[in-house]
Amino acid sequence: MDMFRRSLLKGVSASGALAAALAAGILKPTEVLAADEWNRAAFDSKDAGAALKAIGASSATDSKDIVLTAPEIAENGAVVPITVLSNIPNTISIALLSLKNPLPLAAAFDFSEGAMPEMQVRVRLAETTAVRALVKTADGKFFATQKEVKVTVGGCGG
Amino acid sequence: MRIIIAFAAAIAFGVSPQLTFAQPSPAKAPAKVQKKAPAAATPAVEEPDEATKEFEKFRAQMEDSNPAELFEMKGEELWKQKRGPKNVALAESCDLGQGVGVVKGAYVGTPRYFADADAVMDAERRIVWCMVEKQGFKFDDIAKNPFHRENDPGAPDITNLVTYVAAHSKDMKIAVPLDHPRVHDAYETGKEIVNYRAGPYDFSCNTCHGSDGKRIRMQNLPNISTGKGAIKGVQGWPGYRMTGGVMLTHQWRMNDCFRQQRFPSPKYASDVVSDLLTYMIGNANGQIYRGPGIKR
Amino acid sequence: MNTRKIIALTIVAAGSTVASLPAAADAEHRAKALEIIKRDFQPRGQAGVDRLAEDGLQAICNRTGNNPPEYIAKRMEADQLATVKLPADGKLLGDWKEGEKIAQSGRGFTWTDNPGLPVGGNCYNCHQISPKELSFGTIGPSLFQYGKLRGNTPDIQKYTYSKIWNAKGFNLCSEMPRFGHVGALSEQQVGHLVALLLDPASPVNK
Amino acid sequence: MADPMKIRASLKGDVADIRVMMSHPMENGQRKDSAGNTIPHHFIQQIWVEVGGKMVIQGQTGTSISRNPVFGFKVKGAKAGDKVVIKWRDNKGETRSDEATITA
Repeated sequence: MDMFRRSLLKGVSASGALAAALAAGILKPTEVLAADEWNRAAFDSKDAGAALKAIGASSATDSKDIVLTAPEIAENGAVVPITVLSNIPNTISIALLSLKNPLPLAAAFDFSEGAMPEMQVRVRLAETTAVRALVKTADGKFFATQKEVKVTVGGCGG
Repeated sequence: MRIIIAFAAAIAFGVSPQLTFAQPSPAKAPAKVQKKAPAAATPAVEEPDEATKEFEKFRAQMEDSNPAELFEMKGEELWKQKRGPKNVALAESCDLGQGVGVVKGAYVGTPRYFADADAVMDAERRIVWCMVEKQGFKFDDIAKNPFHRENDPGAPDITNLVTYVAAHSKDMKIAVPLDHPRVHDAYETGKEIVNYRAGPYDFSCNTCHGSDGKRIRMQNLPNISTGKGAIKGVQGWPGYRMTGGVMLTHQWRMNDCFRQQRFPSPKYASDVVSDLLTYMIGNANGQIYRGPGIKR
Repeated sequence: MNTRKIIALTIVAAGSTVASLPAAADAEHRAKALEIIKRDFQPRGQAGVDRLAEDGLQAICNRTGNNPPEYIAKRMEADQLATVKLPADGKLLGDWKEGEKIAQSGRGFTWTDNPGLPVGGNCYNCHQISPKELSFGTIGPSLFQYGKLRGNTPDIQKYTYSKIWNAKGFNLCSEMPRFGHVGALSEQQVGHLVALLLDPASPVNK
Repeated sequence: MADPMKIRASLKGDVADIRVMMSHPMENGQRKDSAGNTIPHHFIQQIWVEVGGKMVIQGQTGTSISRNPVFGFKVKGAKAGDKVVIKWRDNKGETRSDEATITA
């Protein structure tokens, strides 16, 4: 995994690092969600299903071991604080989607080298929507949970 | 309607909105919610309900990492850099009332009287004065677009500077020197400005902010004539506004109140705003200022 | 035109009485405040500095802490009431659904409002009205069940219409704007609001 | 050049609590300017977090992330004095890298 250091420290092109990692057998292609190349197909998907498919997660098992903390009512849709914490062993990636946003996939993070499978983010929500947290484990399985967030002032328009 | 809600939010910040639309499940509904339900028009009640508590939990998280700090960082740089036609740093030339270059406690110590300017000035106005007098910037250039607008690439320098200075009064007591005759004078004048009804809707500041327990839409309106209300009008400014992601100062808040009052625009960094702020902040004297805030 | 004359008259009336009024306000600071207000504003958008000038009613309310002596209040209230313009067709009750839309809108008269667009009634900013709208203000009294409590009689219709047109006709220093009088709302729009409050079919009276 | 990030990293036990605030408009391509023209996309797409010389977190983000983004992470096994380096890259290819030291 320390192949990736170069992408940060030396500015080596990220895709190069990924290719090297893949070639060296350090990474399997399915191993992480947020590897180097920005996943245009996933982030440009207009519905959550397509976005999930684009990150290889067409199906996921519901899990109570994912702790998704989001306000029941967002003070302002422009800034909704969300925390996702996975208690599922060998979690390597977490993704977050807001199902009713024009482009549902908000973020995907990969964790390694001591990084705990937990992330705090702040997202925009266009309207009242379910937010869905997706977890990927090292053996390529997907788990998910979701929560409804009520939005009174939307955060996407002008 | 959306605009109004957003606005009201800004007016009434620091007071938790009453989320009556958040219907708690019957099993969980606290007794007092049920009790007051029929009298829906009763003014906002102070004790927090479940929704408000939930709100505050996330608010604490938001405040813990407030993007206002990004503006504060820029402000610090601007304060320390040699700038302007005179190539002078504010840190080596600007006295905000606590000594040249001293920012600690400056925000909670203003408005105050500045002999060199022969005027009572709030913190923002004083920094503008320093930029003009010490650094040689042109007042009109600063006053042209003094507030952060949504599509601007960043906040104006003055906003960053105010945020930096305000952050250095965090957790300090508000101490407007009202015993100074000129400050007292500004306070009394400010009180009259607050009372003044005019414009197409006959509004004064007091129409919304002159009595306790009032709400505009869902937003509680602080009564700025009381200590308890005035601090609510002071707290959280300058504030990072989630809507638009802009950093806005207390001067902006006053400016926008006049807009809603259907008045014309107060001139930037003028007496009418300083006096108004002297009245409101003076009424909050002795209370703790929590530093730059976050607004919805 | 008519309106203008009445304002002019009230100013004259006010002028003759101001001197004898109790000084509710600190005269010196009041004078200073007026001077500063005159100096420290600039026109922006549709909001000109002419808006800062008090009309007679505002002057009286400002000088008496919104509590003018009764003899002045009564006389000026009558003047204000006389400004109410009833619809030409005599129909005071419009469409409550239109009224609800007007009540919801808070647009109009600020320097960011387009002066060409219709002005809203701002009603929910201050009043509870339809039980379906939970985001309502409390600056004014609740109007929920307004018609149910009062009945939908011609007198109540006329009173309600007049109150919206010019609230100062009933309470000189009321916080409520004079929506018809200042040209914010038309006869027809006020009629829609009357319907929102009085029509038995309106959710207000359900 | 992009404005600096604000990074806070403090240790609780052997877990570093890392918070980062980024100065970025995160334009989602849906807003209009005052003239009515759509403001083009401008948003952070990738984020890298390195602690004590090891890449620990890599992220990808879309237009649903709020303006002036804030992220929080936890990293186990970190020590006081370890360096935290965070870098982002946006859709215009602009990048910014900042660092902080983990405090006890």
